Amino acid sequence: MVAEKARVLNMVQAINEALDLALDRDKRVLVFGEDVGRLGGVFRVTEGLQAKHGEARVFDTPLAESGILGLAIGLAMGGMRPVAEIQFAGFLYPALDQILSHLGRWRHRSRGRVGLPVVVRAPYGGGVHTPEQHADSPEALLAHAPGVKVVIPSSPERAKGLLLAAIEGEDPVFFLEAIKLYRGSRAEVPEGYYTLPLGRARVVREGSAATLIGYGGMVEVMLEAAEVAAKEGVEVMVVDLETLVPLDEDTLLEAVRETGRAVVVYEAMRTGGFGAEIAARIAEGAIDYLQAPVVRVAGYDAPYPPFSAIEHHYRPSAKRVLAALRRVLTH
Amino acid sequence: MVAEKARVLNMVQAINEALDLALDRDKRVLVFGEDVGRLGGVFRVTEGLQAKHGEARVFDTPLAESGILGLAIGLAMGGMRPVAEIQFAGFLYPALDQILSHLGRWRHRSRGRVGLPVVVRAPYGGGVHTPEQHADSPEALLAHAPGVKVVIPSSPERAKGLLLAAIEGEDPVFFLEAIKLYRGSRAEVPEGYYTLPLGRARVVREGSAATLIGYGGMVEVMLEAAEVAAKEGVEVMVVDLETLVPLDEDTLLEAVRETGRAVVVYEAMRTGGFGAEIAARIAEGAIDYLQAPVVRVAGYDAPYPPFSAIEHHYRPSAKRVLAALRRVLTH
Amino acid sequence: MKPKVVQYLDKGEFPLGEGEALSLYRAMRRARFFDEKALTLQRQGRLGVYAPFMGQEAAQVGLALALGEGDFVVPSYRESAMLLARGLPIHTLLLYWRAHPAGWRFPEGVRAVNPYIPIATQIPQAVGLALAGGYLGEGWVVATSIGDGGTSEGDFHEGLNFAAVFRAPVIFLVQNNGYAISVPRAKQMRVDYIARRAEGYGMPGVVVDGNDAVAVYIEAKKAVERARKGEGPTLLEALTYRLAPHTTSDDPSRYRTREEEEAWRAKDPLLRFRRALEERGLWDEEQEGELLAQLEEEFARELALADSVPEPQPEEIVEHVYAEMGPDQRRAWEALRQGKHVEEVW
Amino acid sequence: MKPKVVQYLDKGEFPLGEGEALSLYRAMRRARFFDEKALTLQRQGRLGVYAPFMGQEAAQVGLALALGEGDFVVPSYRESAMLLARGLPIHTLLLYWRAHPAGWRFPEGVRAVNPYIPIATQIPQAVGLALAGGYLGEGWVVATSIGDGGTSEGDFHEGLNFAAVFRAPVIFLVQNNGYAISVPRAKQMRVDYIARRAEGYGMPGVVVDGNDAVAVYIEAKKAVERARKGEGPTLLEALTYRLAPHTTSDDPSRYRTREEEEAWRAKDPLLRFRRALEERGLWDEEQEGELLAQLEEEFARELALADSVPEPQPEEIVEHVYAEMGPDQRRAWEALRQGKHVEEVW
Ligand SMILES: Cc1ncc(C[n+]2csc(CCOP(=O)(O)OP(=O)(O)O)c2C)c(N)n1
Ligand SMILES: Cc1ncc(C[n+]2csc(CCOP(=O)(O)OP(=O)(O)O)c2C)c(N)n1
Ligand SMILES: [Mg+2]
Ligand SMILES: [Mg+2]
Repeated sequence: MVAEKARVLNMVQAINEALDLALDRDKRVLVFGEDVGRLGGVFRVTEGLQAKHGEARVFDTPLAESGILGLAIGLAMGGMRPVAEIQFAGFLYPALDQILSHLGRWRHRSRGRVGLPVVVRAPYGGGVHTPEQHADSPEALLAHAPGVKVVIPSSPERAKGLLLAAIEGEDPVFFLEAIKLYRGSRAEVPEGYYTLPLGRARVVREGSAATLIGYGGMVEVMLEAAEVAAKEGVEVMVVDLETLVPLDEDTLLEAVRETGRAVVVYEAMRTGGFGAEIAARIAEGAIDYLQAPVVRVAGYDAPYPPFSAIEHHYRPSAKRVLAALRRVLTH
Repeated sequence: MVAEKARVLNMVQAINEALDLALDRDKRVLVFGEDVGRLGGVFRVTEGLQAKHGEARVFDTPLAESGILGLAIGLAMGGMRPVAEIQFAGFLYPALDQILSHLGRWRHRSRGRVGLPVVVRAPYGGGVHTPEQHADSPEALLAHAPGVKVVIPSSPERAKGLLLAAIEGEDPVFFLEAIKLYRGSRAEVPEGYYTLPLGRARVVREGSAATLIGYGGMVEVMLEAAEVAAKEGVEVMVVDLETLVPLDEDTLLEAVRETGRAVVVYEAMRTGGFGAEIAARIAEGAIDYLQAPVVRVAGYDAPYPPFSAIEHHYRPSAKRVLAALRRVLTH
Repeated sequence: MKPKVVQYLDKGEFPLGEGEALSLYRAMRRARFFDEKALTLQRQGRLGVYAPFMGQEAAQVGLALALGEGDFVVPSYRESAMLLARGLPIHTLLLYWRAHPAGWRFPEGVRAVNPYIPIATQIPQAVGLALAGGYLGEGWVVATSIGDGGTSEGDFHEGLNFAAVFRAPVIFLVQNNGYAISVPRAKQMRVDYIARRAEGYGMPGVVVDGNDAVAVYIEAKKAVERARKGEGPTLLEALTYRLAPHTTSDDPSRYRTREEEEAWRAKDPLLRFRRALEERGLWDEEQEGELLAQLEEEFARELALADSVPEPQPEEIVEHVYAEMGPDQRRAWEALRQGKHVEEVW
Repeated sequence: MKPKVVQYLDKGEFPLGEGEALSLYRAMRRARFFDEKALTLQRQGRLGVYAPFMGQEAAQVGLALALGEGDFVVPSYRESAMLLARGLPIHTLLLYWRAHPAGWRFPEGVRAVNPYIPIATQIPQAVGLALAGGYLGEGWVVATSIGDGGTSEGDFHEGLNFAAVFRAPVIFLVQNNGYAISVPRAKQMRVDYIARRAEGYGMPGVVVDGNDAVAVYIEAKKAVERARKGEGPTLLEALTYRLAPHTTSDDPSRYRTREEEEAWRAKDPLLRFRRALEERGLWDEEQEGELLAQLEEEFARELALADSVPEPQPEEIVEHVYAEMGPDQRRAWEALRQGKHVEEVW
């Protein structure tokens, strides 16, 4: 599955490579969105793809997200494999009707006849002083849409393999990319084509004192907290969910049962965030093992603040994760 | 607070009366939406209001939900008190951008200068063989929108008072009305103007064996289950949340602490539904009291099925609640 | 500048071959027959909520027959006539309106997708489907349909603009029947004709007498030809009227007058077309009788077929959510298959 | 039919009073001054991401000055010039671009709302705001602004249609600067002028040379007058160009040529207007020098004011979510106020 050679890439480069490989491999793959063509995307994720694969397969759309999703759905109906980019995850909102009413329902409403292999990529999350409404984390909205999958990678090498798997798959997938990791996360990425399975959570650090659970941009935050805790002699387990839907409940529950203590970390607004679903699954499936409250570390119940001097108070930090950890450990 | 006389009304009549009183009381109140004028709404909730209050204050809009929400926001900005109807809750989706990006953010982004006293009413939920996509329960999406309130009444007299409070208030409120209750729920409703406070959960039945928690159309289902359980000698408590946001966590946790066992009931798709938030709050705030898993009874992870012969399997029933109850009681 | 309304029948023009004309009439008659039967079945409790199309047969069938075999229709909920004309079996359509899952799976080979309920969402999807045909070298044309009310939605705008920009081979049929449920045209928009919007997208906009089957058919043919030649989309507005309620749950007497209904009944597209055929000696009472007998027989057969389909099973609720069932669906499926709910089998 | 592009300056026409003309020039000059300062501050790390408007002053200021005192502007992110012309204090605008909460609370009395980031969402809101003025008997007019790119969004369509249906007193200014970030007009739409869409809504559509301050001002005045007389909305398209990057994060050399930029620089609306004033003896080098000195002084004062505003406090994050703080915000607020996070104080 994994190619031989590897080089250090950041997330932008890894995703760019995945798109390039997918375009090479399958003529039905199309890449489109606002500014993805000549400009190569506002984050340069699609840089060079139009020049290489042509304007027919990598193209700019008019500024209309519902149109972009509708176009993707229709193309997939007709047999193509569209990979659409939405410029920022907060701009998925105008497309939510297409997503909630259609993207995830066509297979069900056509009783299996019309499946939609659509991938929608969008940068999400905060931490890098983006303008107002550019730092939203809407994964919970997507996870509550029937029939779609939601994947959020935490590193370049995972991103590449997961994206290729998403494009290969038969179902619609939202692929959310933490803006903070675009250039902030660098790692060895295998060359060539490889896929990583969707629907599997990963234990990215072992530990028996407690279990930290999160995904995407929060994985490095959890690992940082775990590092600090380890210096104090406390070894905590860290779980990267990677795929939110379909959720790998088995791995999640196993990880919590092992330690009996769980902290759930996400950067969206706390109420109604996907961390609620994680906590709910734990409260049902691991109750007999729990020795402490399931604590959520999340954005506050307010919009992500566009106020750069204080925005870091909103997005969960290692310090906040450690405070939560202290709470579950001293309970 | 409560007027003297009361008559038996159904939910449609009670809400109609509330709207009529609000229009009488405050000239800034406007009622609009698709077919709310001459037709009186597809469920007749606005029947007679245009004839009485005039076409300027009760009017039809073009068929465009984002436009309706945008219009409401602008009217509220300018000092009016719009009460918009969305014909079915599943048709809120085209308006989600206005809701997520704006309705709940204006107060925050204007640092308190521009508050939006907008009420959005929409019928939701299943159980009455509506056509495809007419039975959605999108409360979790709204509850995850910053800055909005979400209210779901469970009976005519509560609906009237809560709606009048929502219209009086200074914040945007989603007011979801269970279609099943429109004509299926009848109760004594006080005459005249009265309000019931938002943000308070209610214990609607006492019991010490376990706590059933739900809202809207699920309250009668929980009460039915409680009734059956009582016949078997098991007295369970039933909590009607009524307001999902802001959530009355104190009442919720108190109710669970008293019994140590919780079943959460909602008709939306299970994953990412608002019941996850309830379970998560319990898992954090009542963990030391819990003697059993927190079990969710909800729609399955699929679209609400438009297949009338089998749709009743999707929507939680007293039978399913009882099964969940058995599980938490025998744990 | 007022767009002209394309009209043939009243002007006595009839530029159709006999075969074409008869196919068109038969398909319209068959559709009307279905609509009447469906309304009856619904009253008997043998269908669910039903959206009749009576009065709009010329628009729907005229467009459907203008398409080629490989072309697609992307219909809204009111397009049963269009679906029938595209070859959707009657029993499938009955099962659809019976809210039976078997009515949701259209047979392979039928170049039509399931009807859309959320208004206007089909518009950008139709554009994507049309472009897919180009990528795959199959060059199919797509015809999609929307009501006057639906043109107020954002998706209508986004879809038309996309179609123009990408020169997609799409025909956007607007069946302007004057009402969005109860809301009359004048409260939906401040223009006389929706086709006035076409110019703003850079595509041709054509207004036809939607109760004139010849006009719809001819103009639809032209639009299909343009699309097939790579000249892009057309907005085709058919002025028409629904002679029945919005759906079987609706009571139109609340929002329109009997006089208005009667005036439009006089313009019934089926009768107008039949009259024209009769005037030209292409149709007579006897043929009509034969056709009705055939239709009666066909319908009885198809109804029996629909009736013979077993009741759906509860576990079908969670089937076809994903290509492969996820763990959450699996758990529910196992339970439902055993006649239980998931709460009973934890 | 090609719409005509309204033009005054190049035709040598100048139907403005001296006072009006000078106010217009001064406001444009002041805006440009701000833009240049802002770009410098941004490079110094003293502002956040900034969206310059250079080149679009005539469109923005021309419209702003055509409004009356009680009228509102509903701007998008690029409308700093419009906001300045409407009386938003410079220090507030600086704080806004500094991503400081104090820049988000516009002072009472300034008839402008906060700029919109999600494209086109302002359009239906502007309609509602305009209608509110009618209900309250205050009859204000609303001017809202959008880019060429933004016209592709569904909200643009829904908003314009609502405005037409309800005859709302709104001016929709489209600043057609030829690009949506990197995407040129021809890839956004298949029409030459966006104003062609106006007819489809039943409202007047006017195209002006957006770099001709006189043309924008005069046509905006007419539109405001129509709105105030109850004649409904106008779509006013200003053909213009942004001479600077999309935002300070953008690199326009990736998608447009230096020649194109130079060609437009020659049509700089500020220089063109100044030349016209000079030709008429209404302005000279000395006056320009004086004005610049004033602007320099004003800006220094305002910058100092902005600098003097204390850093925001963490608890401001959860303030103003509701009129009264809910329990979830309260808990967070108490913690943040103590310099802690909510996790530390359970
Ligand atoms: C997004 C959305 N909003 C509202 C509805 C409810 N609804 C169903 S049909 C209809 C009116 C449609 O009118 P029109 O487009 O003219 O089509 P017609 O029914 O006249 O064929 C409405 C409001 C819906 N199905 N979808
Ligand atoms: C709904 C939405 N989608 C995407 C964006 C990202 N975005 C910001 S500006 C812009 C281009 C806007 O172009 P135009 O409307 O022409 O305005 P201009 O920037 O040229 O003034 C885009 C795509 C956004 N802010 N909102
Ligand atoms: Mg209609
Ligand atoms: Mg532009």
